[in-house]
Amino acid sequence: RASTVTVFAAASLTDAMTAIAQSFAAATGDRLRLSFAASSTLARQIAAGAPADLYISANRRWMSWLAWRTLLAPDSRHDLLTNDLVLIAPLDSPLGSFDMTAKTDLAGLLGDRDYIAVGDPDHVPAGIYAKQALESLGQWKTIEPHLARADNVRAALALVERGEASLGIVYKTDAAIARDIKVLASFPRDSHSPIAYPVALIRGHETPASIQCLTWLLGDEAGAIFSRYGFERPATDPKRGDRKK
Amino acid sequence: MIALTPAESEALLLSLRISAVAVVCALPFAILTAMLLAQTRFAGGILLDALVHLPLILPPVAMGYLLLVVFGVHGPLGAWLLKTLNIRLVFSWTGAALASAIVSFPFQVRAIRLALEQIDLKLYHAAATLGAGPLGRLFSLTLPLALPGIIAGAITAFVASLGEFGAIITFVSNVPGETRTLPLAIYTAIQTPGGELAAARLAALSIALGLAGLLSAEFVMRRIRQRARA
Amino acid sequence: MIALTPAESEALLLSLRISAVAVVCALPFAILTAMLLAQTRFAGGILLDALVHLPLILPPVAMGYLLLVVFGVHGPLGAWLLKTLNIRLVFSWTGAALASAIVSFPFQVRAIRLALEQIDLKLYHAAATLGAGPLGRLFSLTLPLALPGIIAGAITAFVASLGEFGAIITFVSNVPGETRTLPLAIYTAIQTPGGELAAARLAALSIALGLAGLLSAEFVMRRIRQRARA
Amino acid sequence: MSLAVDIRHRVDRLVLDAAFDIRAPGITALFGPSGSGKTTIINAIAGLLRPDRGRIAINGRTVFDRDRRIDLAPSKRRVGYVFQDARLFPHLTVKANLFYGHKRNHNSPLSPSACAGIIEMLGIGALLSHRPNLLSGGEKQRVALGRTLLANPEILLFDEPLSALDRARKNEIMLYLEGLRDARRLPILYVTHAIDEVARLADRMVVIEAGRTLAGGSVFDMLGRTDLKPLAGQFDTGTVLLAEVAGHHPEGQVSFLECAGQRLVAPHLDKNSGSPVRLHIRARDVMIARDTPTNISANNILTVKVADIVENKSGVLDVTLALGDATRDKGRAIHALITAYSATRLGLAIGQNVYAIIKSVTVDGYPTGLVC
Amino acid sequence: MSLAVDIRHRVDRLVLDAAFDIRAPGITALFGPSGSGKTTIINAIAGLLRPDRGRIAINGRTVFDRDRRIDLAPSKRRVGYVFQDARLFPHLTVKANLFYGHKRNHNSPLSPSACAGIIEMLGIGALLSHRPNLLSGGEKQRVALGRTLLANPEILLFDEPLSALDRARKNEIMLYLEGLRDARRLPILYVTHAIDEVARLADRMVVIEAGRTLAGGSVFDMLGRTDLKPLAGQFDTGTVLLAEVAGHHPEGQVSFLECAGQRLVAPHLDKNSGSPVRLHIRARDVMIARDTPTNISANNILTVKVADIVENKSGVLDVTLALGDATRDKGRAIHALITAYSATRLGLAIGQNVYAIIKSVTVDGYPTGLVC
Ligand SMILES: Nc1ncnc2c1ncn2[C@@H]1O[C@H](COP(=O)(O)OP(=O)(O)OP(=O)(O)O)[C@@H](O)[C@H]1O
Ligand SMILES: Nc1ncnc2c1ncn2[C@@H]1O[C@H](COP(=O)(O)OP(=O)(O)OP(=O)(O)O)[C@@H](O)[C@H]1O
Ligand SMILES: [Mg+2]
Ligand SMILES: [Mg+2]
Repeated sequence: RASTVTVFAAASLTDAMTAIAQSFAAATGDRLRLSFAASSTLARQIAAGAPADLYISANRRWMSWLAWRTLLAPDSRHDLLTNDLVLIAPLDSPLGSFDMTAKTDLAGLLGDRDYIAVGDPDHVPAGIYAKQALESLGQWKTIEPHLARADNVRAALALVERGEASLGIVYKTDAAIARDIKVLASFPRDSHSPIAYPVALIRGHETPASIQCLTWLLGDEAGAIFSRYGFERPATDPKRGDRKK
Repeated sequence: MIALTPAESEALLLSLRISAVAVVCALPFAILTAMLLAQTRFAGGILLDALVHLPLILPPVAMGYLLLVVFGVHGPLGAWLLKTLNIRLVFSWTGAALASAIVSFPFQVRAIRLALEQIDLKLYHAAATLGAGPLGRLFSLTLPLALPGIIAGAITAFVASLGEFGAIITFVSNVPGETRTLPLAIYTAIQTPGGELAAARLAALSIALGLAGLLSAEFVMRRIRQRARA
Repeated sequence: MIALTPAESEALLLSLRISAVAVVCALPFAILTAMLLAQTRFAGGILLDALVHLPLILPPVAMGYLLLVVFGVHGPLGAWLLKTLNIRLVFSWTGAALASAIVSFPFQVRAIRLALEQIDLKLYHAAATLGAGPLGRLFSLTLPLALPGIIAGAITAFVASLGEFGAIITFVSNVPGETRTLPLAIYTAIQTPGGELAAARLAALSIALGLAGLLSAEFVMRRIRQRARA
Repeated sequence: MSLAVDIRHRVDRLVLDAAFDIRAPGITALFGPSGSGKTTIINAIAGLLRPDRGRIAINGRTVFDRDRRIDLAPSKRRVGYVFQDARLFPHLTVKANLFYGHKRNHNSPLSPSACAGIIEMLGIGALLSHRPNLLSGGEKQRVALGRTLLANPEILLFDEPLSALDRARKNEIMLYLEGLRDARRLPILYVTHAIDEVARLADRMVVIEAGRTLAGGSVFDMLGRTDLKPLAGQFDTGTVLLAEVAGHHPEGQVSFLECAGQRLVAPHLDKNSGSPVRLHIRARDVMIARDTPTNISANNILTVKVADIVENKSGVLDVTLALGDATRDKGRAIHALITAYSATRLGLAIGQNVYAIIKSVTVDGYPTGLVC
Repeated sequence: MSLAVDIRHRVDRLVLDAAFDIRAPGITALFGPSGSGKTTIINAIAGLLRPDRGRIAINGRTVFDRDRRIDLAPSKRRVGYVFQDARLFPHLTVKANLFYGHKRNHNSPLSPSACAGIIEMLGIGALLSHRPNLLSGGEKQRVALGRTLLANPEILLFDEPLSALDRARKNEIMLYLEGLRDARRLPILYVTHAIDEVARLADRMVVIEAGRTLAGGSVFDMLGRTDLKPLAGQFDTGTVLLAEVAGHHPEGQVSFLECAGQRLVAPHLDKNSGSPVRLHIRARDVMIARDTPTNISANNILTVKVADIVENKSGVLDVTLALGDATRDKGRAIHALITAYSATRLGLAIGQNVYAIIKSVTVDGYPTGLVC
């Protein structure tokens, strides 16, 4: 008898998870019920008793926030995916691609009245990573006044697509599919803490179906779908315990 | 237009249901509140007024969060509802309707109050001497005379419900078939790279639904006005 | 209450400025639109009505995106504004005011229209025989008699502007000191783990501002009504 | 069958201090200049205004008593109020307006035929499906009147109910009100500026000036009083007399009446012999002769005695003419308004026995009221 | 100085077909039962209603002509309209209401002293700072009247402007309107149900019945016509005569008038010898004698000839009495209303020479109007 597993997933996973749900249903006969919203929103809903079985966050903060409230099933938390941060510009930008180092004068690439679109560094995961990267590259102080803080990565991307912002910092996955933009440079992986999409079972929801779903998500079949959308698995083998956090 | 996808028609019907239920259920309360507010003598008036407008003053996300805190299964009202009536609002379309109702409540109250305040008190005097008590006056004068305001309020609330996003997604999340209304579907589509076309289709659906609501309200209003002039 | 942090007072003043400018600038257009709509003869009425309500029907995010497309530097209107007047709306508080004005426009129009439709046409007849032309009647009758509706509409719009989030953040993004209004600040706080207290403080500020608006509107309304009864 | 009012109220410039007590059924005219407080008094009786002090009792029921904290809701007072403005319900048809009170009267609803009669009398049968706001001024007033009459109240308060009506319609409605007064024995309070209506309909009269009840009493007395100076010019001085039908002309042309031992001829009255009627004789219509006039069209030649001569206004005298024996028929007098010029010419003096000449067509015999 | 109306209009039950042409200044009474279309006609003249067909010209200016597609805006027609309902602006003070039109009249604004005079005449000086909705019915009507008069229009349209006023105030206002008629030479269209007002004020009269102009002409003729059957009961039959002041009593008690070769005595008129006055003599006030009466208070004993006898209503006859020579004074006749009973008693017949006896106090001499 088919069962339904409810997955709360960060909004940036919308297309990937929708594809995953189809394959999962085909493979197991079970259905995935998906809810996409900001990671923070989902976390708060879970804390308020929303009946989610699995939670996939776009960053570690909100996963940890739930963990501290002992709302996660013990030992069920894994880093599911990773991503990269890239610098983008509108297609008609005069800038060409380059290598990002500590010497790059990002502010110099911007005009006086120009903006660089990012997720809000106060709460949007991509923005938080961007801030770390800019800090470690020593650019934060000069760039900060030029930040256009969007409330999610897609909104930041839209600002660049529309030519409002002459630069933008987004995930590689978003940049890969977007039109009207070009990737100027990737941020060095060590310029920010590793980008991770952690997944976990919600405490009290450790049903066979949801455990099966978690396992499936960590498996190769799912990995192939994720990579189709530009996501990568974290560096270490998911089968080994050290991806556990 | 190309036929609707199942997801689209699901979102459309859900939006319609949630908005309609929200408006209809809130209406009696809106009328009551407007009547209380229209009586200037009522001392707590300004507090009630502020309470009614709260969903407008606060950003929808904050409103949704507040609802989550109050009506979540661990919240004071939510726990009580779950225990005594076994009603769980979070994550269900009824919760979305509640959020819509609360967020669009001020529109209803404002319009009805405005209409109530325009009613000539002398008509009440005439009705009273003809033997109509407070309840009789309510049904024979107040409600029919405030009807344009009631309709205007209801339609604004309906239309606003159709567009309500922040409070719903924060309160009841974004579950297809249960709480994914048109605006949430639009949001979801926008989150998908290349989802602009899907979003535009959904927006067109929204507009069509809103237009249908506006049109029917206009139609009813014209009939009322014509009748009053005949 | 503990003193406001600089960021808080910045957001507060910005919200106040944006909402006030949005309401005041939109008011003449709202009155004009309401007058057009109140004349049932006007054929394109229903289309204009739909257009006015669009910001309510569409989710704010979609509205913000639409604004971006139209008023962005590559948008038809945005390009023109930039070229001829050197005005750039995106990322500036004027853009936020525009978004607020458009999103709260339907509230103003609805209320004013309702008030206009309640005015007794016979008074216009009296005014006309006393030599008042269309413009004279507008200023001596229409506007003063619709004043309760105008105030009600303006205050609803003001309060709604205070809470406007989705369209602003999408259109002009969240730039501290320029476009980070109270709702955006609240949103940021809520999205931050442990930001509840900061969010609550900001929400209290919002509510205080909204309450001040409601109170002053109530005060003006009572004076009008008293005068009319004296 | 009674209405007792004793109220004090202050609002803005108006200081109301009104007291009157009506102990019999019938019509009481409330008379006074514009702005004197008539509507305010009626509002207090209906319960639409709470007076600062005093009490009001309708048919023995105390509906308001400040000291005993009684203040019955207007809807419970069972008053019928025809407002000075028609005050129709704009959203209801004429028919729904008319039956608004009728439908809410569960104690003593009028019969359908009585309702139909009222609607026919008011000539508004063709308007039933219309909305009020396009009606003509007189049509509105008639619908308002009908709405109140159909509710079949226990007391009627009329604030200038006939001001917008033409005389033919007015006559018809007054006939109906007379019937109501006689048949239903309702107390009726009636505000009007038309002395015709007062003289014809009213049994009693209360005169208001600047918020105060200046005088009150039977119309028979009040219309003859010349001391009500503030009312000068307000109404025709005249007399209302009680008479009895003595017989009719065989061809029905005129009726013969008996009053204070004198025979009077009036236009035909549709009343049996022996019925009481009231006669309104205006002072302006009474001629005085010292010789018996002969071959004159006037049918009424009364032998009277000059009881008093008062200057009414410059050049015009008000002559009081006693009918019959001054002791037996105390107060039975008529008034004549003549110029000082003719009084001098006639050598008129108090105590003289003279003839009062009155044309039949100027004698208004009510309630049948032919010429008015 | 003129008003030409010729319009056809159909709305609901009302089929309007009105035509009249007033070529001289003065007051024209619009007379007709409730619902006959009086207000509708006035609305058309003011431009508040667009007739289906026809034309309207005010003082020679064509303000409406369907065929020539002329339709002047109401605000440009310079009409002064006193509405049947007061229609005051609720948000303005009485003062602002009063000066609403005055302030907008840039061509010929009234002088401040004239404005003050009107306000004093209307007795509304104490109300200036008030808002309209608490005014009494009569106060509202006076403010509405003042508002129109202060605007100093070129034509006045009055829709029952005095219906809610007491007689003293009415007299005062009518005096003012008479002055206006004589001094300003305005055309005035005046709707009323009160025949007193018509007889006193109007020069011409237009009778409307069910939307059609039934008759129109000088008041002198119209008030004497007995053929206007639909108006039976609408107004007192009577006569308005043009007379001339011949002299005054030395003590000022009465005035002597000359009319059709006969001498008349009327209450004192404040007019120089030789001035024309109009006399309203009601048929009900005229007595007929076959012998010369002696020693009678009535001052007017006219020698007349019975020209016609018509049954007015059951038992009452309308007797036409020709004054003077029938050929020279064509149409100079008065009417007497007497009972058939007395006609029989007197043996009255057409062609007889008889005496018409009229009390001075019943002769209303206008425009000074003492007794009315
Ligand atoms: N609520 C009020 N506040 C202030 N003044 C009032 C109020 N009600 C009545 N008045 C004033 O009191 C006076 C009496 O008013 P009321 O309506 O009783 O007069 P009325 O005798 O009915 O006059 P009319 O014959 O003109 O209708 C008026 O001058 C009116 O302006
Ligand atoms: N716009 C309209 N639609 C329908 N019927 C109308 C309209 N205007 C007037 N009538 C009707 O036409 C008739 C004449 O109306 P009008 O107001 O001219 O009468 P009136 O002579 O002024 O009567 P009153 O003396 O009662 O004021 C009435 O029966 C009225 O109901
Ligand atoms: Mg009154
Ligand atoms: Mg009329």
